[in-house]
Amino acid sequence: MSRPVLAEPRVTPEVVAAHGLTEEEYAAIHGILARPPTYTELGIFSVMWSEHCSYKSSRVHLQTLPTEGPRILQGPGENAGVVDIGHGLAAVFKIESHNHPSFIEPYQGAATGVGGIIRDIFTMGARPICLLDSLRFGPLTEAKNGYLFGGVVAGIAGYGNAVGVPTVGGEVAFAECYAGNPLVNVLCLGIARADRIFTARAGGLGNPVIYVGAKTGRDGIHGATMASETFDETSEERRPTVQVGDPFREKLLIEACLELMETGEVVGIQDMGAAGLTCSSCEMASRGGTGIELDLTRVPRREEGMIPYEVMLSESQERMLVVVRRGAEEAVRAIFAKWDLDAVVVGHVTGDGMLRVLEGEKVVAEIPARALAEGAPAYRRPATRPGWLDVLQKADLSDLPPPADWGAALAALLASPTIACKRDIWRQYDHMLYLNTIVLPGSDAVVLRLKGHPGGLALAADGNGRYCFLDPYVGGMIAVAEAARNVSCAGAEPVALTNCLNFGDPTRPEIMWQFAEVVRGMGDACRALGTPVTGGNVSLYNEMLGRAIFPTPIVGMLGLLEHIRHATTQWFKGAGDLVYLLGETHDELGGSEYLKVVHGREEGRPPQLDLARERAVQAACRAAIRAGCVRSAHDTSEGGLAVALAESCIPVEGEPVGFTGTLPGVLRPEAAFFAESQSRILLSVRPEHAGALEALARDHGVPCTLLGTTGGRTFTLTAGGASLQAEVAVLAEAWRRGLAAAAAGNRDGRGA
Amino acid sequence: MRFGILVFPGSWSHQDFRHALADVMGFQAQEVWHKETSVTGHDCLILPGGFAHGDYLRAGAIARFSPVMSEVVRFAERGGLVLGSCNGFQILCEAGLLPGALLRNASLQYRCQWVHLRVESTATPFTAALGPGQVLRMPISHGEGRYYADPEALRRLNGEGRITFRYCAPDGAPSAEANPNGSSENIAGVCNARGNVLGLMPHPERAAESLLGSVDGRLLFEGFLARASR
Amino acid sequence: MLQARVIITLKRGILDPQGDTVRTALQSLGFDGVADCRVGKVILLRLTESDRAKAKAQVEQMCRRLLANPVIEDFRFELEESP
Amino acid sequence: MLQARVIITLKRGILDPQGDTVRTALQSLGFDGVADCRVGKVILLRLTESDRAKAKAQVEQMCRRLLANPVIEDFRFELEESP
Ligand SMILES: Nc1ncnc2c1ncn2[C@@H]1O[C@H](COP(=O)(O)OP(=O)(O)O)[C@@H](O)[C@H]1O
Ligand SMILES: [Mg+2]
Repeated sequence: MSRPVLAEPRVTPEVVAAHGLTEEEYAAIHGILARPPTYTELGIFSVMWSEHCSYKSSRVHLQTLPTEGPRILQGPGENAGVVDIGHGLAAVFKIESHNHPSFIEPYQGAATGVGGIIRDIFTMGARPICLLDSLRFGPLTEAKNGYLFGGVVAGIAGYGNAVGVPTVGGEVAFAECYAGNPLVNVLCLGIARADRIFTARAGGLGNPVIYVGAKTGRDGIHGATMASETFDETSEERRPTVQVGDPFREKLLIEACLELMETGEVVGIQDMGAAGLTCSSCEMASRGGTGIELDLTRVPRREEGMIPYEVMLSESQERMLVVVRRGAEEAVRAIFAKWDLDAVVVGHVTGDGMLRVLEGEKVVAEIPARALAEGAPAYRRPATRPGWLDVLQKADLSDLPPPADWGAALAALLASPTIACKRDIWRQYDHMLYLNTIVLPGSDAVVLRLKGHPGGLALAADGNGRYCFLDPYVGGMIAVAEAARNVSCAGAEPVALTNCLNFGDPTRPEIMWQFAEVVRGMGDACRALGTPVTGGNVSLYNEMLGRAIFPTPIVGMLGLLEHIRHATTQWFKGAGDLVYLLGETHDELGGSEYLKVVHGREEGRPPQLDLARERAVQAACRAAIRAGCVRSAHDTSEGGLAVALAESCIPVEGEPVGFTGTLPGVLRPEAAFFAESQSRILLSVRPEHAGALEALARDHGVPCTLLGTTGGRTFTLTAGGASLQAEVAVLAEAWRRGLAAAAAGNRDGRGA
Repeated sequence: MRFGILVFPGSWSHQDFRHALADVMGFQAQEVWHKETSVTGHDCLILPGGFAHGDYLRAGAIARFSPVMSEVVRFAERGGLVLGSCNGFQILCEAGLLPGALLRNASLQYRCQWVHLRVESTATPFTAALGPGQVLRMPISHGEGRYYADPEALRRLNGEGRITFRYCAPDGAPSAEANPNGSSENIAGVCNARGNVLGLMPHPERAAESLLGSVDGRLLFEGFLARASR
Repeated sequence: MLQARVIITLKRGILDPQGDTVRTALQSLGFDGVADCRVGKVILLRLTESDRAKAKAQVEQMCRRLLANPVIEDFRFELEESP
Repeated sequence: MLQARVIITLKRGILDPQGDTVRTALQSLGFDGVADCRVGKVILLRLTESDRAKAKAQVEQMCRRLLANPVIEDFRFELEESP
């Protein structure tokens, strides 16, 4: 059944505009080619020079982040970062967003997000061993948000479980600004041999370029680029479509690719993610300093009548492009046949630096690969501090009406969906596969042991959008510091991070200012804490009807444990232990969860952060853990000291442990209980280790305050002349059922 | 004792079984690709967890036609030991080696969590060394684990002592709250009439090291092996 | 071309939580006229066989061997001219 | 009593991995006369409404609001006398 070949539309100024290219960008393209681009070439440029692929608005800022360190084997620039974790092993990890697709179709959007980030990891030669998800939604009281939340979690579960990569942790928060634009960021980590990392480079003249995996359909071709008037009677069929994930095929692809890598025949390999065949081919050529010639008639297709433009721009899932040594074609085919997958030679490596695309005999595109991959313009967009920030920051928080019952206020905080137990989420995820998870989700960081390594890894994802909204520089620092602190509480040394920067429209100066400030804050924190950035992802245009989300950087922190016996959890281990606070509490209620949940206000200045203090507190915590005197370690974050203490009392399952204590000092009670001052960690120790802990803290120059004792059935914290009291069982109930209670009555439909 | 661990496209617990059986317990364990047509050289076959063929259509429905499966049936008929966990249990039911079927969890959600199991019957070599009523702790991880058999079949299974495990509370009571997926009569595992084929939804391989929270999974293997080697 | 439309449903008497959930959800949207709801699978097969009787026999076989599990499911199917 | 039989399938052009896998499985069982296979959902609704026109309007609404996801799915339905 052959269709008449469709004439390609003419490239008019309207068509250029519909591709999201400015006049200057079009002129630059014209200059590069020394002629006007064809329609296919225009499409190729438009995706490669899109914000998503080129980082044109963010690049100048990202370049300021520290990316080097003794453990870094691969920083930003490849599909994922690589960190030397000793004993011949490397950790390969990266985080990526799938926000917009998840809003359109939550299940498939989230599922394909998982599939995409997993490919980035095994592309590097690593076996993916875990996932973490960072999610943001509007309040669960709205049916639509409940629908998105349920669909996204089910989609992550549906894909991750089936593909066989356990989802071992993550985080989720709820706020109004995410109602029209939820965030779905997924981190994947894999383990590779440190001496056998693969890169996405095309080398060796004449080497075959092989397409492996699923067939190509019209999935995900960018809507804006499909101006309808240029199409004929088949345009309904050409509509951009939602991508559907196939975790089964991805599982086969993982196994087949890892098996292929064992043969020593692979020269370069890259997944087909955003911009599919276009991006993978020109990036491999550009990085390898070579060219690639493709014949599109050989590309396996799922749909009829696809034009070159569509084949090049399709974002069909579960596909890879591999360059192997000449002569290895049969070996490749045999391995993929074993896994029931197609492997087709679609082109070869050339020496002329061009991405040349043929449809049979006809050349449909011919572009210098480097111009596509690295030649996109970089913008230093105007950035202005918004005037409204002063009003927010200067909010008077000195005279808050105290709640009738401090214990009830604590219960309300524990039940608020952002703080409540997330078991309802993670029990939908296989989080134990591969027998590595020795600290299950629920504690500050997940801990994985590694077979063939005496130690292990700790991982945590963090990012407080409200802090960044109220002070992006401080918020950026805190995102890094808190992620590192979580990892330190688990007994691991933070060594490197990946990040996903979720922001609004970068052409608005206030958004660009938020972006620049957050990145500046992150960079300062990274340098202070010795945790370089190994890569990440930027997601811009997160807005609904001109209203941007909170600036939301998500930091995925990797920590290294020398020995797994150091793995530590946040829960009190029984009665009679002493509870200490490392660090200090200040009157900092701005941007706090208390202010939001109890007073319905989101304003003030977020807590300040002293990086030297942060570093010392974390070092002291790790030293105490290594010295063997720590029974539990938990950082204080959203909800402050009272929430952190209560969280330590309440295990995910089983009997809670009570606590009685006092925070000495002169703070007013709300600040003592709920201020979110940074650089604080709660440690519980046996009484006989109290002296050792106090000495250690002194050595590190860190304030160390005895708060109280574990045990009993009640939770009592006194401070500032007030007493906060509650039954631990009541607090446990509030915390454990919070999420379900908020989501109840909310399962009706799509809420549309 | 030599274990053969079947690998279907989409299996994912085979590595874990190999680790538990070989690295932790010290047995011989070898993977068997689903396209193989012989299973000789193995004393016990393991059908591991995962999503064979994506679990598309029904869990286990396509895998049961894999070339190796006719050999598994013959092996079982000759009295060879076969254990299916999770997806492996689903495949054994689809293949007719075990009665009943596994339906979507009553919650309609996937469940990965620790559960308690009460040993109901010691009529299979896998539980022969355990005491009836003994409570084990192991993880589950599945979306389709709701055991169903028609009333007549259930009567027979009960009568013949072929219900091997029931989900229970830590004290051994098979309560509704302890049933993670809505299985009939809290059934977590059943065996065939001869007792040499066992299927269970929980993952014994995930409970083989104290570092991971339980070593109860080892009891299924170490018990009968101790006897066999005597 | 012939198309078979195979409909597979859980046997009567087997709990169908999905059906119940859909019914509850419809209810909470204000659709209270649903007395019962069952959710099943539909499988659309485009067949190269053009002889109806032969096609029917084939599909019957496919259902028995693979598509439906007789322990839990009933099936029925119709043949129609494929669109 | 009226029963609505709602059939929900993935839109044309959208990948149906389940359908593809079932087709391959049928093929390897020797059923090579299947040119295409798509897997969808069927929802059987027993309605208290006895007026056909009203029932039809109701079911149409249910499909649009809840049962089908218009971004990726098509639906159609038939009304029949309930068995
Ligand atoms: N979406 C999620 N998926 C999986 N695990 C989650 C998710 N959200 C939270 N968790 C787990 O819940 C625990 C608490 O998370 P969080 O409240 O973000 O901790 P913290 O405040 O210490 O950063 C962590 O162990 C985390 O891994
Ligand atoms: Mg924490």
